[in-house]
Amino acid sequence: MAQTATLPTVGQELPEFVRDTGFQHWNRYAAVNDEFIDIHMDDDAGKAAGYPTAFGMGNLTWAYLHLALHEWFGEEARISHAEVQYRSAVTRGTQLHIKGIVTAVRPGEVDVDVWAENSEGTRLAPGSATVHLAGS
Amino acid sequence: MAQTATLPTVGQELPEFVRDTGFQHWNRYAAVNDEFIDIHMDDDAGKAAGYPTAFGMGNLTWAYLHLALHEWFGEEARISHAEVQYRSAVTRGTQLHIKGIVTAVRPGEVDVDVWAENSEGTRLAPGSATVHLAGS
Amino acid sequence: MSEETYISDEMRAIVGKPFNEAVSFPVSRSDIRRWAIAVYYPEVPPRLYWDEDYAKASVYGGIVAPEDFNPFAWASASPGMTTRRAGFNADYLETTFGIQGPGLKTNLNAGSVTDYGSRMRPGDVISTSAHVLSYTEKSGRMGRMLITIIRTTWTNQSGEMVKQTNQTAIRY
Amino acid sequence: MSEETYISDEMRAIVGKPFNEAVSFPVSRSDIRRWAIAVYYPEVPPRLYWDEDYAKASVYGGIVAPEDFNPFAWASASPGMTTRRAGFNADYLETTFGIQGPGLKTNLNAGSVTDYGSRMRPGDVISTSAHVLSYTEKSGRMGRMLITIIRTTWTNQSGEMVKQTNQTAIRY
Repeated sequence: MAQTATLPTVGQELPEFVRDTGFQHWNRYAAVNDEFIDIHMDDDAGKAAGYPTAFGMGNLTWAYLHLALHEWFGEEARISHAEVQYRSAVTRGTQLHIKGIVTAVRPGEVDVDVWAENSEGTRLAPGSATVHLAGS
Repeated sequence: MAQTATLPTVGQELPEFVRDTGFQHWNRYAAVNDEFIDIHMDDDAGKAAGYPTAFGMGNLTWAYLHLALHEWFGEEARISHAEVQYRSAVTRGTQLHIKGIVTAVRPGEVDVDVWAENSEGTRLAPGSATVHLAGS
Repeated sequence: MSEETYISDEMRAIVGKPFNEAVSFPVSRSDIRRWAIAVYYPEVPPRLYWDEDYAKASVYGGIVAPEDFNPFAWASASPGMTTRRAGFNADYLETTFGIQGPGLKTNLNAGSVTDYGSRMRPGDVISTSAHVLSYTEKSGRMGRMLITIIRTTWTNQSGEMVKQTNQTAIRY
Repeated sequence: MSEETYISDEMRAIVGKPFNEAVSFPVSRSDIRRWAIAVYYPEVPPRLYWDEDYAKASVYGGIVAPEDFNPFAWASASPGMTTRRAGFNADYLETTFGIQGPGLKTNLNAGSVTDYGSRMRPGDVISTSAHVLSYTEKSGRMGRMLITIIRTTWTNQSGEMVKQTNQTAIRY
């Protein structure tokens, strides 16, 4: 996996990482995390809970934030801290855009804001992370 | 698991084995068999294929026939041959009744008809099997 | 032989030729345990499939997999990791051989006939090979139908037959 | 302190007390491989998660699990196999302690804060323990809400911290 060729700088925007969403994604995640919950696999259950469709797992958004961090900083980068708030449901068909911006740079280590937003630019899950860069 | 206390006899009806069906069952089966196919996890896809809902995997009905055979003849019984025809889809909410009847008895071995039917008594998946009885 | 047929000369030529050859990753206890949980859901699966102490005392002398367990699910050691296919191609079989299929819309799994040999166990490495046993045609409710029987054989690392399945697909 | 509260004396008494203690089955290569396939879908996952030769040459010296991998999925060695829970109980936490919960209808996973330590690897046996860090209340759009923070710590067989998570649940 590619690593940033140059050192990150504060304010740097990281390339967005995009994922479609739906039962193909959610049921594979349920498969490995044993998260077989009706609201995640049945539109009727999603509607009963007040949403227009079934919706994705917060834990899967969490996974995507980690994928993006490795996409940006390489597979040998070490994520030492990560946090997220789940603000809005990822309903069926939402395209997730995982975006990031560097907020601090220390020797061998960066802080980033990392979040998932929909195609309308609404932040569904804001978060942040600290990453130790590989080889440092 | 209980084994039949007495030797099976030709014509003997075996106790039915019942399973509800739906996404809880199908998505767990998809999880282990990597069978993430839209017609099995999305009512819209089932409808597009001409069915009233999503429907279950033939392979899962196959699994249930095997479960029933071990329920009847014990977990140490050896299934040497099994066959099935998938005649009708197992749509969402169908209750499956796995039934069996002994068709032949040889020393240490039985042939059975084993099938899945719905609550209306329609055979959705007729099959048969040869089972070597444990300890023989 | 009728003039109209779905079965081309190219298709006749692949009958008996191996395809879908694969070697599994070693079967793990976790794979067997999860398989059993899934097919027994909502019941607790028998200990034979997840409790080594229990299984040791059984005639099997250790954990075995359910007969219908699939060691090729998710990924196989050979061929290696591939992207997931999106959608379904009813001509999948012919496409595998690089020939043109009949281009029919619907492909149904009509059933299977299976002989079982050795049970699969944790650590087993299973090899598989398939071939087309026959292409035939038949007229039914849906008009002319193409019936394909595919024979798949699984063998364990000791060369023992694990299972042999004739699977029937109906296309129309 | 307001007269009206969701937080009973019984609930206050469980703060800090361990629950959900569990020991995983050994992490298998298959579990890691499937996890990676699932979260990277539809892309092919990085070789680090499934190709031992590749992983050996990396700084990790072998296959590691993704940070967010869950070794307790499906079943754990201790407590053993249980039946699957059907439906969802918003008072799950209090029920675990045998006390009465607030009986609220909705329970949302509001987010988490995680520190990571040692990476998980094939063969690892992970232990977990959780406790309630705090119960607080807040007024919001949905009226009075109960906010529960649960801290969960995972430790590997060498006693190294694998991760520590503070997870926030909102009930109303």
